[in-house]
Amino acid sequence: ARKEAAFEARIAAGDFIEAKDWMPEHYRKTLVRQISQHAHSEIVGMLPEGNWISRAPTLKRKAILLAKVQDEGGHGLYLYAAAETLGTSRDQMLDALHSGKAKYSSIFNYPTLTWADIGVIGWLVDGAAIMNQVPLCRCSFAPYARAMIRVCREESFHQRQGYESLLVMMRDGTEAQKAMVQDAVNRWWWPSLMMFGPADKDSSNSEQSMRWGIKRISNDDLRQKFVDATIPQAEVLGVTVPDADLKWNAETGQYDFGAIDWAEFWRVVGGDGPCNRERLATRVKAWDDGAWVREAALAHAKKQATRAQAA
Amino acid sequence: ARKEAAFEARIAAGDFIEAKDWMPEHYRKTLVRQISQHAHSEIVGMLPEGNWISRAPTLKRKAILLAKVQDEGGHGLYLYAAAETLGTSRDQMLDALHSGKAKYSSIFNYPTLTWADIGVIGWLVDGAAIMNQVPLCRCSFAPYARAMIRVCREESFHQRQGYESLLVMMRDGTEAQKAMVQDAVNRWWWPSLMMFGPADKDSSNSEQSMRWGIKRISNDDLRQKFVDATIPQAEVLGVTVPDADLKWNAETGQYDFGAIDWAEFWRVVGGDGPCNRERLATRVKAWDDGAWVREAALAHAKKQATRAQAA
Amino acid sequence: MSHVSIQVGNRADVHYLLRIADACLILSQRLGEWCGHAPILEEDLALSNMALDLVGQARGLLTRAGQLDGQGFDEDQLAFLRDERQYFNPVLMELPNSADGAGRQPGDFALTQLRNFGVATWLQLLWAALEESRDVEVAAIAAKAVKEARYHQQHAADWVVRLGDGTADSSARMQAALVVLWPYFNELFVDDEVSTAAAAQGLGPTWGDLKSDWQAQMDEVLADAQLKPPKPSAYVPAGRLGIHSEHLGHLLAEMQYLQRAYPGGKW
Amino acid sequence: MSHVSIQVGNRADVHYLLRIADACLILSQRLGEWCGHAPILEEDLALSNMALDLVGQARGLLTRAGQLDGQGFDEDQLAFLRDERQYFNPVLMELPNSADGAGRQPGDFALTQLRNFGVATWLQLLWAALEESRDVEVAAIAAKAVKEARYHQQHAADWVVRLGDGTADSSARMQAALVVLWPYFNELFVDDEVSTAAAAQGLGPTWGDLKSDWQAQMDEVLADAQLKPPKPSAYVPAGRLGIHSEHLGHLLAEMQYLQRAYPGGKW
Repeated sequence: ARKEAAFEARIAAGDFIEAKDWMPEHYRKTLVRQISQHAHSEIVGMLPEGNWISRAPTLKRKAILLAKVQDEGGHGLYLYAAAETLGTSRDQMLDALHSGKAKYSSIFNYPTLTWADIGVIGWLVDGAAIMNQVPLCRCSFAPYARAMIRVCREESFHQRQGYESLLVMMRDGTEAQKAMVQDAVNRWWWPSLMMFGPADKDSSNSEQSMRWGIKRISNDDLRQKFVDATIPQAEVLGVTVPDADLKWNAETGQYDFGAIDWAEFWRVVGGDGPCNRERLATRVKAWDDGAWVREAALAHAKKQATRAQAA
Repeated sequence: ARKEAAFEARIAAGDFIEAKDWMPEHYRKTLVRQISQHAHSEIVGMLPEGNWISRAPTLKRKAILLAKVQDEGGHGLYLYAAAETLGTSRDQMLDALHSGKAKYSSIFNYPTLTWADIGVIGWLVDGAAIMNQVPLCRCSFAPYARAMIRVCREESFHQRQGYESLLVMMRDGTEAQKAMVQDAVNRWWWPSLMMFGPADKDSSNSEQSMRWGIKRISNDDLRQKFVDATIPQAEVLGVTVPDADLKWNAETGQYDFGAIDWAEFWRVVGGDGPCNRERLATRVKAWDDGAWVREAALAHAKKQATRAQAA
Repeated sequence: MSHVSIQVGNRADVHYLLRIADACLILSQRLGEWCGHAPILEEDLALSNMALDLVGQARGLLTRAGQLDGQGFDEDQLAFLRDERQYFNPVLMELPNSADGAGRQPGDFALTQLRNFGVATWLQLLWAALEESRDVEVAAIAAKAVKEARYHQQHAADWVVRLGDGTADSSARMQAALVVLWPYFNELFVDDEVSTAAAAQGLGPTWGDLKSDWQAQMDEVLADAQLKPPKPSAYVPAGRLGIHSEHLGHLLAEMQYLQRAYPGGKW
Repeated sequence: MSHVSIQVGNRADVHYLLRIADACLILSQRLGEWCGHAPILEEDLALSNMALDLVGQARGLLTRAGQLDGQGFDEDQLAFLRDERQYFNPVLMELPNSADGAGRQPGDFALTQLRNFGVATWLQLLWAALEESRDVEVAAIAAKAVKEARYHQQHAADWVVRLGDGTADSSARMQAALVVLWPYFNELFVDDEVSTAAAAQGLGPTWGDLKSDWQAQMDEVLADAQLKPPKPSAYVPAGRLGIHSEHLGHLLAEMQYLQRAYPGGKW
């Protein structure tokens, strides 16, 4: 209890906690859950984008997409590493993903139906992710904060690339391309707003996380910031968002926006989204089909070690 | 020996042999080999054409191709049935195919690279097949002869359809389509000529088969007939065949044509053609992957029989 | 024929017919992938034959939809030159032949037969209702198609029972396929303004009209096959609104390739 | 950018460069299929990274080939608007990631790594030779690419040894992959007028020039991996003459789809 008090005092003072420091079990568990969920999101997120690698329309766009998906895998790698400092293993975390115990970001349960989806994911989905993640760069757990600094830098780059690719289509493209972009925005807008999680009044984990300095800004505040930042970008782009209730509120200096379909949110989070089954099945299949490779690598390493000893 | 003499006399008299009739073991074996090889060719032949079902350029052409491939499967079915009258089973024959003991027509070891290949296979490959098969309608073994009558009727239909599809492209198509047709003819011409088998002087099985009335016309004679029938069709079509030595011989009333690359023929027959490994692997995989289906069908039939007995 | 993408208009009757036509067209495309890869030769024939029947049905309805749309589109323009979001088949039809989405060939025979059974049961009821259509062209197409669909249904039902009540392995495969396909069947019976308008004008039934008969026939065969219907899923795909799975795009890339790559071609 | 198919001329230097560019492009396309499906996350990264390097190499060479061809074709026109018979990669590159041709994903990791090793060994020797090219643009591309190819070679070699000398199962898979790929390696070293002309003008080595070094490096790693080279095959694929396997057409249908379906698009 003395340790706990000292810990709370450090948090209150704005200190950063390192992996070797003492921490309450619930703080540790909360972080493992959050960091591994974030890591899982990165690797599941490779699937909807990977779906378009074979069909990227130019070699430049193919290269950008390959680099981006690779970055996401990289984020997964160092997020798993950050979680491992808390005493779990990557295999344990993957096990939790594959058995359905661990979650990943629900946004990846929507399909990428056209090439414009790739640009819109960069713009809106990465944009929302950054909005969520920038505060995490000041998270009280230092390894996570350090990982997030790097992640955010790369995500910003992806977000700009996504936006730029849409800009090319909207400015210089054909009518068919413009329609494709608008359609993608229509499909991704609401799911992007849902990425900030339930409304504050319905958010169960938030309060403790705020107190511990894991979370710094509330879901609804982040969502509002996102809308305010994004609508002007939509105007530059020349697309609309599918919300009849959206309008500038001169009084608050913010955009008012329509009601989110929370039934859809909970349905998709709960497993009944368009791609839930397939995303998980794909990851499980990749893992299961790769078992022989991992076994062989282990067997070879043992042989090598034995030989080295014998020599 | 008396039976053998009687059999030879019947053959000499032009009689047809039925499955229940006595026949020499070698006659039986020769027929099983030839009929099963023919059946195997039909089912392996479904693969190069099946390769284009998903990409047929119009719904009419897709329907024609589906119907054609289905006919080929049907030919396979009744050829296997004809061979079964000689005391072998379909499973035994498939076993021989899958283990590499039995052959199939070497023409199917070439790939279908463009849509025009589908038309050219109809025109040249089916054309050559008919030329080979029409004499078999008078084969001394009656079940085979009867099967061949039906096969030839359908093959003629396919041959006309293939030729017609080429005619549409050559008459009404774009330059790119015409080039595609000519390219396909260039690739399939020589392999089609090879379908008649080795030159008579190198053909080991022919003599006995001729005597027994299984084979009625020699390889070289059939090949010449094919060239003579096909060149005028090529002229109507507006394509050339890739043979600098081809010319009309007014003396013989036939076309002289260039030397066949027998080294290629033997290489492909021997297993080193472009698709040999894949064709066989595909058939074996289909068979192996389908084992559980066949087992389940058997298990269900047994259950049904038991239930019927109990009732 | 031009190669530029086309867009159909908003007429309810056109959309109603395209939803059926595309269902036939896209399932036909999937079934064609089996050709040469089936577990027994008889099934190479049966699956190709069903693909062929479905293409024929699609051709009739596409032609009719093109006439009603009034922009002069023929069956091939409608089949090959729409963009993905303009295909209106239920998502069920475009799912790959194997549940995990991997592997074009040979695919999962259990899933293939179960889908065929579900679709043929639906089509058989639909065609029977469409025989009464006020649109005589549609009624004529339906009169021919209903016989085909009955045969498809019987053939697939035999396999569903054979595999469901076969070995332990085949039964597990069928049950797994049932779990995968179950939510996608939902879409067959969801009504909206398109189907209610079609019913109102006597073009054909609402989708919901077919549900109880479908369910009854399904239940009977599943019972014979000793298969357990999974729990209902809250997911309702929206392929009929042009919102598909990630699989359709790959299927269309192949299907449309020649039309796209050889503009102005005559075939 | 227009969407109509293009044809390159007959210059030997253009064909020589396209044979290399297409090798990089098509293998890159195959490696991209692994993304999200690899046995370990590190390989999702490594295979995507190799795909990315190969795309970069292809872009440089396509651009240069377009300049020499003189018809004004840029990298994208060359990558996306040729017909199948105008792609000049060795057939090796277009083979699916799994030996039996079935299953886009995840594919056979043994075959993938063995092919990567064979190709990277070849490219590493080729780029080293091309650093001496009289064509300064090609030499500059080669100077960057040779480092990438060395890394690819090392990475793939590690896997070939690890899997070849791993478990009985992994060793059998590697040996099976070796049997499948063996005849396709033949094509890498077959000379004709294109490569001899390129050598004569100082553009680059003949293909045959690279054979003995390739064989030596291959033999060494196969020995470390305890794998037995199969008997030589008499089959020599002719992808460099534009005669491909049945796999390339399907790959191109996907790869070219957007360019074909959105004529005049800006991306």
